[in-house]
Amino acid sequence: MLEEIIIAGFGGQGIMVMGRLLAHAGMVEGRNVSWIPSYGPEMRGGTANCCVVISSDPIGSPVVAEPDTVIAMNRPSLEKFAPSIKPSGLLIYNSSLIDIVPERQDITVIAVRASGIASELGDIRAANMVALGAYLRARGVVSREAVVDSIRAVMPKLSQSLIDLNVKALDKGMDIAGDQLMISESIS
Amino acid sequence: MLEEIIIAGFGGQGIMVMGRLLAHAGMVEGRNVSWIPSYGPEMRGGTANCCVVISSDPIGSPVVAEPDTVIAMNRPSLEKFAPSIKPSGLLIYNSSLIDIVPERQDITVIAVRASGIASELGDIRAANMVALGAYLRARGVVSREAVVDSIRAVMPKLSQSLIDLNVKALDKGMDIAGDQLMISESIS
Amino acid sequence: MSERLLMKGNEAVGEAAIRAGCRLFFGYPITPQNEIPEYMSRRLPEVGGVFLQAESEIAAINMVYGAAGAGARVMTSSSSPGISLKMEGISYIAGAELPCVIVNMVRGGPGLGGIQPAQSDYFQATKGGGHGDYRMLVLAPASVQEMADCTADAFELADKYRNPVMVLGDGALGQMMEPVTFSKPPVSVSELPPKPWATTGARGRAPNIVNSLHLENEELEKLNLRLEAKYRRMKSEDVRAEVIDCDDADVILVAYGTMSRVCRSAANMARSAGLRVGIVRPITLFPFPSEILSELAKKGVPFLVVELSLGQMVEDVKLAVNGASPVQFYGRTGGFLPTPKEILARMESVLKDRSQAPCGAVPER
Amino acid sequence: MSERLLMKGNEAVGEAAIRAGCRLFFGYPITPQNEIPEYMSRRLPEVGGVFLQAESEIAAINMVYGAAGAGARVMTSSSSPGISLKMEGISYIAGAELPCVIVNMVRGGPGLGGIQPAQSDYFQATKGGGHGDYRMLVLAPASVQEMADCTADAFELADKYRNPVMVLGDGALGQMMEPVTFSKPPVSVSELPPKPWATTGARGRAPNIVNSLHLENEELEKLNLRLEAKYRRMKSEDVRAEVIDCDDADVILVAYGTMSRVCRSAANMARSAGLRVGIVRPITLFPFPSEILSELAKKGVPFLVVELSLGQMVEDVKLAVNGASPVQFYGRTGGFLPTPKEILARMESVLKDRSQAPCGAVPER
Amino acid sequence: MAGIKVDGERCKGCELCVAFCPRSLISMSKQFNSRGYRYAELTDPERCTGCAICGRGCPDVAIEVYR
Amino acid sequence: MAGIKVDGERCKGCELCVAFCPRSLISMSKQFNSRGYRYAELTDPERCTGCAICGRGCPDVAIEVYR
Amino acid sequence: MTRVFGRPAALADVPTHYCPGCTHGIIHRLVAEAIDEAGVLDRAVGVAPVGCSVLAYNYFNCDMQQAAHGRAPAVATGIKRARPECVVFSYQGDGDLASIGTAEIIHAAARGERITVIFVNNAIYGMTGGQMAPTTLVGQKTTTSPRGRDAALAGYPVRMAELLAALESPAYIARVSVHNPANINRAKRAIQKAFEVQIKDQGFGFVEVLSSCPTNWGLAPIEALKWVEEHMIPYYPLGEFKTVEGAG
Amino acid sequence: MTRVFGRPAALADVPTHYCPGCTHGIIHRLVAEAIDEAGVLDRAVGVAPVGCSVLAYNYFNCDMQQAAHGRAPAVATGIKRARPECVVFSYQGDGDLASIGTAEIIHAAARGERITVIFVNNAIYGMTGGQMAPTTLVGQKTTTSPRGRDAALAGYPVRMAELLAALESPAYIARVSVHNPANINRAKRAIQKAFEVQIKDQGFGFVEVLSSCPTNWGLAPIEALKWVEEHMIPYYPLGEFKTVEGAG
Ligand SMILES: Cc1ncc(C[n+]2csc(CCOP(=O)(O)OP(=O)(O)O)c2C)c(N)n1
Ligand SMILES: Cc1ncc(C[n+]2csc(CCOP(=O)(O)OP(=O)(O)O)c2C)c(N)n1
Ligand code: SF4
Ligand code: SF4
Ligand code: SF4
Ligand code: SF4
Ligand code: SF4
Ligand code: SF4
Ligand SMILES: [Mg+2]
Ligand SMILES: [Mg+2]
Repeated sequence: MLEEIIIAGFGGQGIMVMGRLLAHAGMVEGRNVSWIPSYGPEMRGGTANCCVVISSDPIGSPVVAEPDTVIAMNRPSLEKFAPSIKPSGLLIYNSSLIDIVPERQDITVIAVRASGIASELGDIRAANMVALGAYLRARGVVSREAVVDSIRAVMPKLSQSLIDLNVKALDKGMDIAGDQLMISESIS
Repeated sequence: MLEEIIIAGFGGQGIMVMGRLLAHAGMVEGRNVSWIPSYGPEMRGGTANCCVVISSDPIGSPVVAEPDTVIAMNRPSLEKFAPSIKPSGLLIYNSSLIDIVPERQDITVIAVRASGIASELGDIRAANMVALGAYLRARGVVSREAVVDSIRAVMPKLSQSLIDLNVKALDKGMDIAGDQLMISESIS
Repeated sequence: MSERLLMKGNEAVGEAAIRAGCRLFFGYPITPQNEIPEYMSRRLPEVGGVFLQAESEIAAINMVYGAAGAGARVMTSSSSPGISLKMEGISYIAGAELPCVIVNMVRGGPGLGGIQPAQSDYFQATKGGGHGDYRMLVLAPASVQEMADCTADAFELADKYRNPVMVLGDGALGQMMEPVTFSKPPVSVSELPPKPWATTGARGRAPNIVNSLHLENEELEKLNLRLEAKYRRMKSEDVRAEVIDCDDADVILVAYGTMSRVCRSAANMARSAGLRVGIVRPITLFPFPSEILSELAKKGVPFLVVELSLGQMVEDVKLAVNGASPVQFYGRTGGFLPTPKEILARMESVLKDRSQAPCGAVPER
Repeated sequence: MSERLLMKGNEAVGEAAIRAGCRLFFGYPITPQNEIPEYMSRRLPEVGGVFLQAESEIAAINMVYGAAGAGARVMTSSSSPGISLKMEGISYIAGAELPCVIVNMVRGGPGLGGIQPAQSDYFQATKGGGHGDYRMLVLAPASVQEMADCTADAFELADKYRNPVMVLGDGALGQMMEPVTFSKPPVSVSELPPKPWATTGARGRAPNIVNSLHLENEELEKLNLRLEAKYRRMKSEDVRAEVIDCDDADVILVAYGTMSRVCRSAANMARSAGLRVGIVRPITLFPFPSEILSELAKKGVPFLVVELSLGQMVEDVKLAVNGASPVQFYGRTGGFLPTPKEILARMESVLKDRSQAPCGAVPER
Repeated sequence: MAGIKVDGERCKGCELCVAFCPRSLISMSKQFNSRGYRYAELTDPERCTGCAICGRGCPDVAIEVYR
Repeated sequence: MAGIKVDGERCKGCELCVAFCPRSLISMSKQFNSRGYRYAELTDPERCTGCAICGRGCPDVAIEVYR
Repeated sequence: MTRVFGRPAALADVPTHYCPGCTHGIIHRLVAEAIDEAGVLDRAVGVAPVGCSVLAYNYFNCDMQQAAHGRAPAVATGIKRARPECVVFSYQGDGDLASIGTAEIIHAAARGERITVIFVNNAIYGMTGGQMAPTTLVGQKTTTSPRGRDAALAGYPVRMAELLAALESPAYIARVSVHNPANINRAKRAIQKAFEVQIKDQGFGFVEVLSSCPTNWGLAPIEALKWVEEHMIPYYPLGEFKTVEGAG
Repeated sequence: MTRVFGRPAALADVPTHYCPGCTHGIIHRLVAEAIDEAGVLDRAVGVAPVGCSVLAYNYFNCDMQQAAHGRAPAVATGIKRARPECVVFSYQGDGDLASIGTAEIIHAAARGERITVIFVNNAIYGMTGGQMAPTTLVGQKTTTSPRGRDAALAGYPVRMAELLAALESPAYIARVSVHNPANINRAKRAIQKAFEVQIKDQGFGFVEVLSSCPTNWGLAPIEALKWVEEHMIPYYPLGEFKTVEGAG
């Protein structure tokens, strides 16, 4: 089992946390995991991305060149990373901020109104959890429980109410992905 | 033809100049020459020495380990370098400042009252030239003329009167060595 | 805490150092190692230690000199340009025979270069980028767990040899998170063996002097010979390498650190495709595992050395192999990590060259 | 002036630099190279140049960076600990592809070490003591005349390659006096080829940028590959070595600089005693004369490498020879120069080993 | 008559101009530009004096002022 | 009664004590010591006050003062 | 309508990488305006530091060199000594100039080097992610002073303008701020003077500019400017600390 | 008769390598006396510089470290932070402290490091044979300013005591001289104070001592002392530039 994921978006969209939650959940479930951020000169509002690898074997490069999955939270990220997804891979994108429709036909594509849903839930910053939920549902590499358990470890300062919000966002994302996957299955 | 010389004494006794005069004279006469000072932390009154090599072949090490000739201007220098002289080599020493008599029997030894004679000539600083004169006479590796010609090149700021004094000291040294060599020859 | 923690390599270094009894850290910010000083600035005061941000890398290494000379377990960390600035200080530390740990999270060079991972400071680390005949013991971890383990070992080895020890990582190892376990109990600082040579105040004994100046040739040569004997001892007692699947190998990959992980993926790919690939992963870069390589070379099996540089460790491999089998090189720079596929392609060409070249001939890199 | 002058090696460097069109010198005092800055401080103002004593070796090398970037022929000099401090700056100069000349009058190390001659900065000079994949072109003169000639060449080669060039001497070469002749007419500074890349003020052209930062992997790799191509070009166009009496040799001495002079005396002694001894004297240490050595090694003749260090160039010799013939090493440190007799004794033992060892085997050093 | 021209793509939405305009004539767009920032807009062009205070305070030289 | 003791082997003949002694009681030897220096000598022991000014001014701590 | 305000010629028409509201951008523009107004664009040579302004070599329309961390004054010295006809300036942050580059700035000033130094003091290491600088205020939290700077451990912040003014040689030394329009204008004037003393061969010119780092201070841009006013200026008083006869 | 003056216990009973009449010797003795009198010999750790006093590690009867050129304050910092109970001092020349080591001394002072620094200003690089130092006077001839120091080229000499006094943190800063008996006594007092502020944990103590270099100045020892008085003191005024409540 080897899952290589790139998560990308604007700085401030919680990209790094998504990745760390995934990696931590993988660790909790006994997998080999790695997480690595893109790092560079400090710049707010620039793009940021991270790579997560979850594997049953020892992990080679933590830097992912051809991901199984890309989660793109803004348009530049979609444009940059969608082409590198492996055939039959997965693309999840934040359709609230991305107005183009990805062209690739050889991958599964899930559009999630992540920012919109998060705003509706009360905090736009939870958009990352919506997208993460979608991923969990679509891929099933780690369990929802492992992710929920990891929230405290990854964000020790979060208040209970924010945790609740994040879990709600996660579940919402899972629901949406579930719906879309059903549709696409019925189409294909 | 290969002549390796160590000249040693207190700082301020004109040790370096003696060596440079010799090397320059050798160069004037078309030889390969090298001169190298001992160098170290600045310290007035410490001991100083330099090595001169004059050779018809290209010169290997400029640093002399087993000299053909040692010119010792004070006692510590004599003690340090006399033992390293090659068998049949030459030792010239400043008997004004050195009250011991060198023990080696396998070398030629010339005692020169260099400081005393220089004082008598009017400037104790010319002691080096007295010793150098002795060397010229004893070894004949470079000519008196080449040394005299080199004075201006090596000490461009010297006044004519000091040049004259130096030449006088040189000649005095040559005379003394001549006398001693005759004696030692007649003894042996 | 022997639970698994998800930590950055840089943080693992910090935690491991503290658990190894390091109570002093002197450093200066530079990407991609900033999490080390940041971690130390949070954690050291909690254990009664001192974190000091020095005015420069040079000041930091000289503070390390002072503290090491005073007998403390002490560490500094930096990345390539900052490590270059420490060269004089490292030479002094080696010359004065002081134990300390220096971490280099290598980034691309030369000059300001870039901030992505690289392995182009191998020569500097292993041959002595500073002046004079000295060596550091150099450890090259390949995972966050090893970042922790090597750091802990580094303190022990530094004290064992009274010599600076470098942990040579890279941007990827520093920035990535992986699970890490600290299984050994923390070192008790007060129970560490005493250092009778340290400058702790000359109470009831003759003064101690920490020094690397020897104006007499005899004295300086004596120091140099003592150092050489020490380096020989390192070679006989503390060489470390991981040797994987080399017995039946048609080709052996040689790589360290981050690069060795990718080679492992490539080797697995190759084995699935029926190509028998072995790996030698030096863990100590100095002392270099030359004997392991020269032993393997006797069979004439070709080596492919892969580095994130234009070819540095490859020289040590060639020196070890000494013409007994072919050695080829593949390297990427600028922050690129070669992919397993790239390496696979190179391996195939090594094998092709091999089948054509006369036995023992070494293709040019 | 094509007369013979009796000059110190350090002075010859200064005079040669000025005659090569160097009008800027930035330096800092350190024994045994002080006569270089002192000479420059006297002479440069006479030719309209600038001598500036920098606040440190680091400032000096960065002033060199600035002046070189502005298109000037510029030089700095120092000795071992001071050169270590320049490592970051040299890496920057190499990365920004600036031409300049750096003189190292090596002294004993490590640390403060001593002030007597040594050759223990060979690795630092040739493998890149600074971070990143870069190289200097390194010239190793062996006489005062060559100190002058190599310095003059250094400026030409620096401009040819837009690369730092190091003149690697030692305390003996710097301090000794020998006859020297400046036979070529002085370079006319105004007639030197223009440097269109230099920062001279962007009048009527796009701005020039002197830089070594490349945050994009692609860009940084491009720089590294361009540098590698340059170093390959050096290897094909500018290798220099003196090969003496190697045709019939039973043993070949390999030595550079001051050490090669003593080897010459030893070889002469040996020949008189009926022992056929050849000498290879690398003049460029990078690019190293590997082909000359590998060619000679084909005959299986043993090499004895002699250095004023614990063994550095010997690695390049072994890499060149690649197991084709035995390579032994003899070195002294601390400021000692081996005597011809010492070397002779070593040669005899090489020959003895040789007659016993199986062909091609390499005795350990 | 005076006015300003904001380069919406250069603007990073820092709102310094909003705070600096002595007449409070600047506010932020509802839209994002392609880099994800809301950008400055002149709300009441009639009242702009062309004093250029906004421009001089803009870290990104995204404002040109006309008079 | 007071006096000084000069360590003739330590003395480097710098003559600072000669200049510093308020009573000008110190002068230099005719002899050289083994390192080639003339050394300081107290010329008129009777008049020495033991003020130690000479000692405090000696860079080589070659003078001990008694009182 | 004519354009009464816009991009100076010396400032390249490219987007910068600075964070939103970072006053590096304002200071860049002031420097560019000073170059324009002195009419020296075609003989100006700038030196970019290591720090957030490292890419300044892309932002000025004149010849530029990128210098090693802290060494910009030495690099500028090399350029100026090689090309005395050029107008040479360095642009440096507080980590660069007041920490690692202390020796270089002090000695460039002590030599009275004919260069202009723009010193951007934002009380933090911006580029590397907000570590403590020598200029970090007592109590200020940074990633390497997580409990706030402790004077007992790290001493008091260094006032570079005052320190350099203690030297004999420098011609012009001032501290300004860009936290509001009025101060931006005053900053401009000081930067002009620092160029003028060079152009008139009067000596070394230095302007310390108090600047904001919203990102690493964790403040909105406008809050950050208030922080400059309320916290920095009381410790770092504005003014001219040294000036020569006829400067400006 | 009892001995009323002689070698302090902290000063090793060995001949020094200093030139005849070099006041390094006097300053060594004063430091040793201060250590004796404070009763801290068995917890003193000294740091020797690179310079004529490099061998100071042989001359003090306490633990010593030899530091790289200019880095003695950093080395002393490392020692003090590792062993706060030790009394740590550095002994440095003007090339060492005021040139290559500028950043280290300024930041040790700025941190208020609990160390004592003895700064021997002889306006020249003694050890290496008389090159120009940052402290070399205008017009003074040295081997690298053969026409005399030219302020237009090399700037004006640096006054380290005043420079450090411009910082907030240091506890004690003074300049003294040892060119005659009265000044030697005053120098002693200042050195004592610079140790006291450390011992009392009040902060950083610094004494600049004007010293002679007869060898490289080309003067007889006593002439050299006159030169200190007539040429150095007018440019380097003596006095206390900073002191804390209750110092000394
Ligand atoms: C020798 C060296 N040390 C450290 C660094 C890492 N580094 C990059 S920028 C920087 C500090 C920048 O801070 P500052 O000078 O205050 O500029 P700012 O980013 O705040 O504008 C540092 C330490 C480096 N590149 N080189
Ligand atoms: C890095 C380095 N640079 C230069 C030197 C050479 N060096 C030795 S002593 C010295 C200067 C000494 O001058 P100063 O500090 O004034 O002490 P003094 O000898 O005058 O007492 C220098 C530059 C060195 N050893 N190391
Ligand atoms: S020009 Fe003046 S009035 Fe007009 S928007 Fe800008 S600040 Fe406001
Ligand atoms: S100041 Fe400039 S960047 Fe900031 S919001 Fe206004 S126009 Fe945009
Ligand atoms: S103790 Fe006083 S009186 Fe006696 S010799 Fe010394 S200085 Fe003169
Ligand atoms: S002061 Fe000391 S060294 Fe100098 S002459 Fe007097 S006793 Fe001798
Ligand atoms: S990190 Fe700070 S200084 Fe750097 S660009 Fe962002 S706001 Fe400006
Ligand atoms: S060179 Fe000068 S400072 Fe050094 S010992 Fe001699 S007189 Fe003293
Ligand atoms: Mg800053
Ligand atoms: Mg000095």
